[in-house]
Amino acid sequence: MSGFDIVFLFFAVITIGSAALVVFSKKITHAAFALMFSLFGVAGLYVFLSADFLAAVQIIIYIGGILVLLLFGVLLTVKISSITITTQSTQRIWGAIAGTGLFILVLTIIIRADWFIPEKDPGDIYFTQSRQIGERLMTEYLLPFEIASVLLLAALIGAMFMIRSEDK
Amino acid sequence: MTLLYLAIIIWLLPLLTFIIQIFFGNRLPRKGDWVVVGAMFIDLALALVIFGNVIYKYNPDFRAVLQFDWISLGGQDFPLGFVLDNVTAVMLVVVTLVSALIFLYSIGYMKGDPLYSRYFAYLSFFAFSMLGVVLFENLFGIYICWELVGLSSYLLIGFWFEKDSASDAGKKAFITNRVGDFGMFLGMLIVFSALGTFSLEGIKNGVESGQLSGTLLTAAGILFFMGAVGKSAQFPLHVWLPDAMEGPTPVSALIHAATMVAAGVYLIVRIVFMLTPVSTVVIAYIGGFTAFFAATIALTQNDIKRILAYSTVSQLGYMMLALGTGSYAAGLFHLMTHAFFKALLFLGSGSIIYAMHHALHAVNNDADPQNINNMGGLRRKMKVTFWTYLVATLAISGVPFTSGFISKDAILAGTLSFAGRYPQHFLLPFFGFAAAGITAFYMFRLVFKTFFGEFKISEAREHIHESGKIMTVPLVGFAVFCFFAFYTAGNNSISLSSPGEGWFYDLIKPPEQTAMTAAEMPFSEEIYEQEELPAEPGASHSYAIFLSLLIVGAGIVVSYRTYISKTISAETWAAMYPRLYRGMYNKWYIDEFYHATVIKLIFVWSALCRWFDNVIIDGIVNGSARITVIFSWFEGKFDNIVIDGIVNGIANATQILGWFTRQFQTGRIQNYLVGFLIGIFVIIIFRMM
Amino acid sequence: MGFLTLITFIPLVGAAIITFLPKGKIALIKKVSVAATGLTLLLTIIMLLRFDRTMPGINKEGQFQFVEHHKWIEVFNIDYFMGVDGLSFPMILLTALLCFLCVFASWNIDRAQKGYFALFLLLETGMIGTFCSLDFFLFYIFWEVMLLPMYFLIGIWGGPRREYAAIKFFLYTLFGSLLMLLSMLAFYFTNEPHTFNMLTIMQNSITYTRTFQYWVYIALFIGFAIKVPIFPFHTWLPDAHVEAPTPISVILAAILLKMGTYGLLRISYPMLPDAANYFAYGLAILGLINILYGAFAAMAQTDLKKLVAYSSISHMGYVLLGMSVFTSAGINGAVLQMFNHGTITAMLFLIVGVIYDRAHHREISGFGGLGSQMPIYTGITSFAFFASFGLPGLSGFISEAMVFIGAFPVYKYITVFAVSGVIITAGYFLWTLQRIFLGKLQDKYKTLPEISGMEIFTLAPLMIIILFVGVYPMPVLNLMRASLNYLIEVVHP
Amino acid sequence: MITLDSCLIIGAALFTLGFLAVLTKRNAISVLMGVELILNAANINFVAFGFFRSYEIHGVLIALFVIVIAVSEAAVALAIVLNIYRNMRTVNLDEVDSLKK
Repeated sequence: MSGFDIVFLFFAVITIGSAALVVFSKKITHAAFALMFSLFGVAGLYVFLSADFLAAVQIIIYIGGILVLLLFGVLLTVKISSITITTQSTQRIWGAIAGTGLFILVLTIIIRADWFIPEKDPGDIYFTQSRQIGERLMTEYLLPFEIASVLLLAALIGAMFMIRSEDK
Repeated sequence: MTLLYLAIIIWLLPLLTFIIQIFFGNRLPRKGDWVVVGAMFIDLALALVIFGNVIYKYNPDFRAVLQFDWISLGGQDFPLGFVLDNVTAVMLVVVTLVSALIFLYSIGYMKGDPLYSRYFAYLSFFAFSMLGVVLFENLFGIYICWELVGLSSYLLIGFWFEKDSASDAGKKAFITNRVGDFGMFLGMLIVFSALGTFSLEGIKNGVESGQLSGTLLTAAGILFFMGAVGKSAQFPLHVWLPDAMEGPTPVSALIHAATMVAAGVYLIVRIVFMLTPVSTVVIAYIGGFTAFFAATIALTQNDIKRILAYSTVSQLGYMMLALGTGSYAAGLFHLMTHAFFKALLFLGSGSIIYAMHHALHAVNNDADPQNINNMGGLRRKMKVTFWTYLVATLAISGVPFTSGFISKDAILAGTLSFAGRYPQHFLLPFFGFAAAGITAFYMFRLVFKTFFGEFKISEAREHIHESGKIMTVPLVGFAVFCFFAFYTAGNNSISLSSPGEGWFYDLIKPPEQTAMTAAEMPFSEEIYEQEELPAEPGASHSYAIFLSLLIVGAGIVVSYRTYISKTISAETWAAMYPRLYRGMYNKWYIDEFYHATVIKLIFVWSALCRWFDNVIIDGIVNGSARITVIFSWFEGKFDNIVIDGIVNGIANATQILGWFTRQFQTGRIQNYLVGFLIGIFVIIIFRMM
Repeated sequence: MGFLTLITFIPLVGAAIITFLPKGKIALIKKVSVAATGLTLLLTIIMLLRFDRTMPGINKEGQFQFVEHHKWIEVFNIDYFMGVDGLSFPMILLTALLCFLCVFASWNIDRAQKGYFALFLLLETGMIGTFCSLDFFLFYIFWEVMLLPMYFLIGIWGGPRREYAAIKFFLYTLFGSLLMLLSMLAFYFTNEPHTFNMLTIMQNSITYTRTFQYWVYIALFIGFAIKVPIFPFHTWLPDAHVEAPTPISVILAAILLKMGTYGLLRISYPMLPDAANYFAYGLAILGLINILYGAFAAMAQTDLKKLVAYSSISHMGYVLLGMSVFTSAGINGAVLQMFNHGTITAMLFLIVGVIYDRAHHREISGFGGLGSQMPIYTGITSFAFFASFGLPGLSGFISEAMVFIGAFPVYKYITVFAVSGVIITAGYFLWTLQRIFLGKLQDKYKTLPEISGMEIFTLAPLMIIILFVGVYPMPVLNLMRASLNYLIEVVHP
Repeated sequence: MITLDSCLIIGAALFTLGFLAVLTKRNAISVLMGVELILNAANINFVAFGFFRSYEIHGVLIALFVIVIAVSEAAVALAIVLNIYRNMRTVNLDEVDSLKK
């Protein structure tokens, strides 16, 4: 087990452990912070998969954006009276069964499948990703890129429209 | 060929004036009458140019034809064509001359009419279509103009459309003509289906080569004659013509006396080569009978225009008789002379009616201005009218030195020689001579009652005046043409009695009567001899002159003794044969007969059709709908008791099941998701096993 | 995009635009309608200029013009297949022209204009599409598209008995459509590989058995006979005509009736030649019945519009008679009669609309003497009546004469009787003319206004066409004769 | 250690946990967190496949777009949650069961 592996394992543990905390913690604020760690762990994993740009994006957008958004959501929707902001669970038994079943199922598929992995020449892919991503976005992925921008705009306007105060 | 183009210009000029008149007539000065009349005089001049050329050429075989494509279907073609030969040239002059003078007369007669400009538009249209009938070389073209002539006749008869009698008469004229045209069209269909052409030249070739012969050819000939019967008001389709007198008098003169009604005769002249012996005999009998029959009716009528109308029918019968007995040229000749003197008679009557109308109007007397019993002694007041009228009467009666004498004489001679060869047809000359006598009688009756004696409505006497110059000039013009010399002038001589040597007979030769020679005469085989058939008045001529003079003279004398010297009383005669008199007076009840049979039948039948539609067919449709409704009512009952029982049972079961399953519907998506996952597992497990 | 797609769908676009316009902007709605129909007419005229008069079409794709052939629903072998030949093009021309004029005739529609014009344009799409389609499935779709707006246009904007008339119309034609659908499927499954392509079906016509041909012919025939309408399937027509608003009567009589005979010529004849020959005599007899029955029934009518409706039945009889004989003159005359009847009967219905707008009734006996009050209107009406009873020099005569000329050598006695129908026709038209326009004017009509400029505008083009075709019919015959002569070759070699 | 399988297993675990959160949480915002987890699991898979299976960076790019979608989804979903809260004074999903009626 090399140092790389240890770090990798570390990130994996952080990711999954925090995710488990998200699911099982009673308090929603705890869950939110656990989610932060989990996402951070995913960012770490991205680095290992040589997706450095993506890792940066993950941290900036997920942790800086989405998580903050979620926290705002939490704060805006809790009743002022209830100081302990809890998040209870329902249908635990069925959920547990279904969850376990799902996990087993996916695991079986992963292990049983014979993933074809071509011979790899890890030459140039490590250091020129940002540039490549930029080029690809402006050429090959231009259409999805534009669509994504329209989608963002629509989501922005839609969200603002929905939460506007009805009184005015 | 240049002449033919000239003729086409003659044809199109009235169309142009018609268009001008219908669209701009009311805006032109004098409502545009000068346009129409002027154009007609130009037409006359052009026609005279053509006629002069024809006379100059003096060639019986002169013939110019212009063919052009009209409809072409790739397989079947329908070209049209114009023809200019001697017959056409003569007809052109007749039509344009009569038209021009009558148009001129109309300016006076129609003065002040609210629809003055439209009247002239219609007149132009009539001239256009009539000239078309004359000029077309093609049966299809002739048919087109033939119907258009009928249309203009319809429009002009019904010109004073606010009078019910006028609009009735117009309708009657058109529909009666349509009946005739129906026959003519069928004749065209027969000809076309056998020969594939409508061109007269082509048909002639076809008949000569025997492609169309026998019964079919006879049928075609008779059917064409049916068209002529309609247009020329022959028995039994003569009923429209007397009614047509509801139109303005110049119209009666132009259309219903001189030109249009003669179109039937002209048509027979054109297709004479396709007449078989049977069809000629049919033509002769119908013509002869009509001549006689109409004359008897004219005897007792009192309306001045109706007398003339029946006399027209009778004279047209003469022409048909001539054509039927083989006197081809004589028939056409009589057409021409008749056109002039009959137009003159009508215009004279118009002048009388005009004067009467104004006189009666002045004294507020509502007596009928057309009834001859209200007239009398007009010769002193209306000198020009009287003298011209008298000339025309002499002509129509067939007094020597008039045009009518030579033409009628030629016809009578023809019938005599025909009967001489086929004694079984003795009735034909009988009809002819009898009609001649009666004609002389009733025409002089008319003259005596109108112009002699005393005026019957004394208070209006002072108001009777001769008509204006614009009306009397045409009268004089026509009167001139009642003298024989115009017609008998030959190459270098003028014959007193016989037209035989005149230019007319030189130029207008009967065609070799191909159908007659090609076919067998079925009912007189032993007498029939081929070379004799082109029957022209020959040896029987002088005999005919003598006989006709005798009969005509008798007619005039009897008339004189009845109405002037009063030695014979018409009333006594009428009382002696009341049935005969009533029959004549009521036109032999032909109209009533038609009303009771044909027209009634059509109305009943159409009402029946309507009833059938509304009751039977709609009944079936609506009935089937009703049956469906009733059926569905029963079905509804059945439903309520039986089906509903089952259905309700099922519904109850469903309800219970629904209550059970509703327990699973929590409204929570999360529950659903779990269910969904479990479902997936179950499926996968099943698949794996 | 080809011409045919454009002319078919421009009205639909117009209809879509109208549905998005606010209800109150009536002037704008009318403008859009005029623009849509006018553009269609313009394109049709451009097509007319580019139309090759020598290409026969009928059953060869290469001989069609303005062809658009794309795969549409590949699973069922359905194509988007459009093209015109000499048979369909005159009808398209007629449709485009009449729709354009009828928009103006609809100017006085006084309620729910938005829906009216939208449905009207939808109707135009249906009609033009039907004439353009060469794929049976597409044909059927357009055929149905046509049916629905008609139902609403009669049922909502019609006269007092509109519901009855609309439902009668709908059920009759739906019944016809059903039979057509069955026949269509019969063709589809008989052909191997299964196809809706009309031309393929025609080219395979020799492989169909006689029994198959007869049965399918009868089914199709009933479907089309209802549209024509052929006795005894005709009673929807007087009701629908009388109740429909004027422009819709015009469209109904001038174009929808032609769908029936067009269908027979386009579908029944080339697809089922044996049956067409076998049933020709029956068709001629039905034509004769139509001519005489329609004429007699028209004579007995008291409602002017009903009279015109029955005269349509009578006139369509000439088309049937001409179609039943496979001669050049007969079939050319029949299609020319379709075209002429379209223009003439359109005129007649517009004319009836004019008087109905003024006097608010159509009882013939209620009028009299209008000739002195409305001289221009009288002149135009006389013109239309004369054209309708076949006065030479006007278009109706040419086509009737050609039909008779074509039919006589084949069916002598039938033709003789048919020609006598011309007398009856003249009789009832003249009688009507007399009862409405001649005689003394009644006092209550002394204030009736003369026909307006807009109304003359809708009538004048038709008058010009009628007169022109009556004097020189070759421009129209040129369009169709190559196709029709070839059709005879195909059906009756 | 860094193999495709291990990455996929991490993804699977993350996915299952996210799914569990969606299934069992009462609070709508917690459910949203679960959705985020699921999306991250998907992203890991994309990137892992992209890394191990090709020289190209399609995986990364698709992951980028997934992030974009996640952002918009989060924004819209939160707006909905706020709306629900405003109308029903609760964000507990088992109390929001108007689908039942």
